[in-house]
Amino acid sequence: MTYAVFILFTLMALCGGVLVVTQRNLVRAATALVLSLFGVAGLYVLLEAGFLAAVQVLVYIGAIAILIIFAIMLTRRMVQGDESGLNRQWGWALVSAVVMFALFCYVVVKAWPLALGAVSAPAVPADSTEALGLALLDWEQYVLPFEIASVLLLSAMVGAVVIAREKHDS
Amino acid sequence: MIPLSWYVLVSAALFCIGLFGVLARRNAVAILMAVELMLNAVNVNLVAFWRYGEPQAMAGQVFALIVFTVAAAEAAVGLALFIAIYRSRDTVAVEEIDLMKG
Amino acid sequence: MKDYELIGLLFIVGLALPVAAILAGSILGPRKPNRIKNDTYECGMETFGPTWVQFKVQYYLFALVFVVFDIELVFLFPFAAAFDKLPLYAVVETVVFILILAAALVYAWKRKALEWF
Amino acid sequence: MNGFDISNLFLSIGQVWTEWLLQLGLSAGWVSFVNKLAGAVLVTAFAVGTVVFTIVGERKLIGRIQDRLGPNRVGPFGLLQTVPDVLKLLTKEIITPANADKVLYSIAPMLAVASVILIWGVVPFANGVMGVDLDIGALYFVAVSSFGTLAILLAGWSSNNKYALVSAFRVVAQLISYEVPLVLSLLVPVLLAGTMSMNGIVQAQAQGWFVILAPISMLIFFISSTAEVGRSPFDLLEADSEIVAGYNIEYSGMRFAMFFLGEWIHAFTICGLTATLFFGGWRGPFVDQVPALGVIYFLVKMFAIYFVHIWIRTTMPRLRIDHLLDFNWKFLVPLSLVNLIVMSLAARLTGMPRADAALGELLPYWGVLLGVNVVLAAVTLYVLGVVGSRIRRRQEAAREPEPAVTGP
Repeated sequence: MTYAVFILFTLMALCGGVLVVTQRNLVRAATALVLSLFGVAGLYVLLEAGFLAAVQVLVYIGAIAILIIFAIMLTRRMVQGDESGLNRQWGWALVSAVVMFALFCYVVVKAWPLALGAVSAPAVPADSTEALGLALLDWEQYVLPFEIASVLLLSAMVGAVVIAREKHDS
Repeated sequence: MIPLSWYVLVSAALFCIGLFGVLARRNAVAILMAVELMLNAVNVNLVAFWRYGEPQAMAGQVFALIVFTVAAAEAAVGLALFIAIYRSRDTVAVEEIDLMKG
Repeated sequence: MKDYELIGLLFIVGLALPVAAILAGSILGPRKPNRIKNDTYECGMETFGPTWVQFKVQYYLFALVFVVFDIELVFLFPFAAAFDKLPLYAVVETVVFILILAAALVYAWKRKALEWF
Repeated sequence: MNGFDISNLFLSIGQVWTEWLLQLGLSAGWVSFVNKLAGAVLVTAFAVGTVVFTIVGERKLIGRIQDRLGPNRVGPFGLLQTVPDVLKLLTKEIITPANADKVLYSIAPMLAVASVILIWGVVPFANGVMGVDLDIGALYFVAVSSFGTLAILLAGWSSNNKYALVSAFRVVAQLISYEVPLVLSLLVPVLLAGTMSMNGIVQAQAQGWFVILAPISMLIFFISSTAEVGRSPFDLLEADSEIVAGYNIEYSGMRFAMFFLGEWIHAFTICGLTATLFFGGWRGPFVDQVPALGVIYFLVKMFAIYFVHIWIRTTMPRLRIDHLLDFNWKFLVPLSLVNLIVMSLAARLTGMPRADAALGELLPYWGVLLGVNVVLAAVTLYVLGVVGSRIRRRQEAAREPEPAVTGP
């Protein structure tokens, strides 16, 4: 049962991903991205990281996907037209991606057994969101990344507003 | 439970799809979407290793959260750049915005 | 993980309901398409030009500010869930976090990114 | 088989049902699956069934408020009005515009319904009577809602209609804007309860509802959730008295009905959430002895809040989109940020007694939180007054005619 669900979410993530990189119509590609991200959220649930699954849906599907669709609408002209969405070097890109995947497979299979069954992992904390909150705000753990995240967001917003704002003559 | 290696393989496949997209797409926004795929592959890895490594320490989840933050910041600034480029050059095809090539 | 089984089933049922309703509607309803009926509905005017027109950058700016705050909320949820076990200094850290993002809001406000022209 | 114990009705029914399934010869795994499927179907049926009543109820009520009768032809007092309405929608032709993006066009209405039904998975009807008590319940609600936004954007884009697209963009701008104060005010009950689980939040309100401890958060949540549903005075997307329709202009028949259904479910769903988060959910007298009473208390609270919703809907004029966004970003968001900071500091400094502490221990805590809220409200009103009068003075100065220039 778990395997079936795993395969379902994997297929969603990978098929969505393939559609993202091959669809010519960009809004459709963005929808495929949503599908793929939803599959990844499902994988998080299987990994017992429910918090991250919800965050994935909230941030990626609720915010970033919408931002991307808005940006597609703002840069319209490329989307129509007969030309393919891929550039001239797509053959080489395919080769390098496949080679890369083969390398990954080699390394992974070397390092960890693919065999099913008898897999065990330590238990997750009973309330992992609370544990996450404690770890994030603990003086000796991740409080610096936590604060830097807000500075990063501030600078991203300042930068993006400066870049995207239209210059008003007058 | 599903072995760790399966998750790592899924993540590798997702990463390579994203890599292909980054190398092969013409549209800058599409390239950004492919980058998001790659970031997601990284996140799957982080969470999988958190789960099978040391779930009591929340390092994997904290890292994943930071990756989310970076992804959002990158999308916001990147898309703003594309919009600005589109406004002045009227295109977001990456071959046509290589001004720096001299 | 067990908890989410019901959520998955609910999603399936929640999708099955509209699918069933739309199927029933398409069986019970008439099906006589013609060119005028399938045309874009603009109160009788003929459409001209491409539909997928270009939009104002203002929409993007709102989405941008929203994305920044969305991420902030993501960080605040673990804080709120762990609140009853946090010491005072942790709360102060979060206040600093919120204030930095409030500065982002103030900046967007001053640069008129929040105006609807 | 155990005796049918009335004090915990739902547990008993569940036991009898499970034992019956086991006697049929199903294995334990299948029984759990069937139970969960039954739970999902029940939750969906509740959500859809309630719509049938709220549509008639709301139409009658709006009629009364506007000094007319409302539906009164079908059935006694027009109570069966929804039946012919549904039949009419069922027998309408489902039109797919020739230029539409067919796939996305047909997915969008389904997503719109599924996203609101999913919310009901975590709403507690009574102690333990809920779809599933997720430990991230509150965040789950926020995450699932974002599907609805996506559905609207897809509907507007795939229709291939300029007006649908413009409307979708405006609606999405409104929805994502109001999501920020919504979630910021939602965080206050979460941090007062110290948990994101919906049932945990209700249990933390054993001694006092959070509306007493955090009235400002309740108000912000109420206002922004009204905007999330897109009801008057925030119904720019519909504006049925002004424009043809919104993002769903190209939809017809059952597909259109699905958007409609999703919107109606959403309307009382957020009332249920307000009841759960701020008004003690299923809490009420004797609920610890007879948990079944919780359902009644919950429904009564939910419909009471729904009544206020309808009341506002019928009495408030519609906002303009720039006012709407200004109100959100320049008033609600700063206020909810300040509110969150103040509430978390106040709750931490007063020491947060456990929910089951004695009343004498709780009273100072409540007093401090309520006092903080009152002070914050007073300061907000004062600042609003100062800013408002300054703006008014500036406008009046701008309107003053130039002194006439008299030539020599």
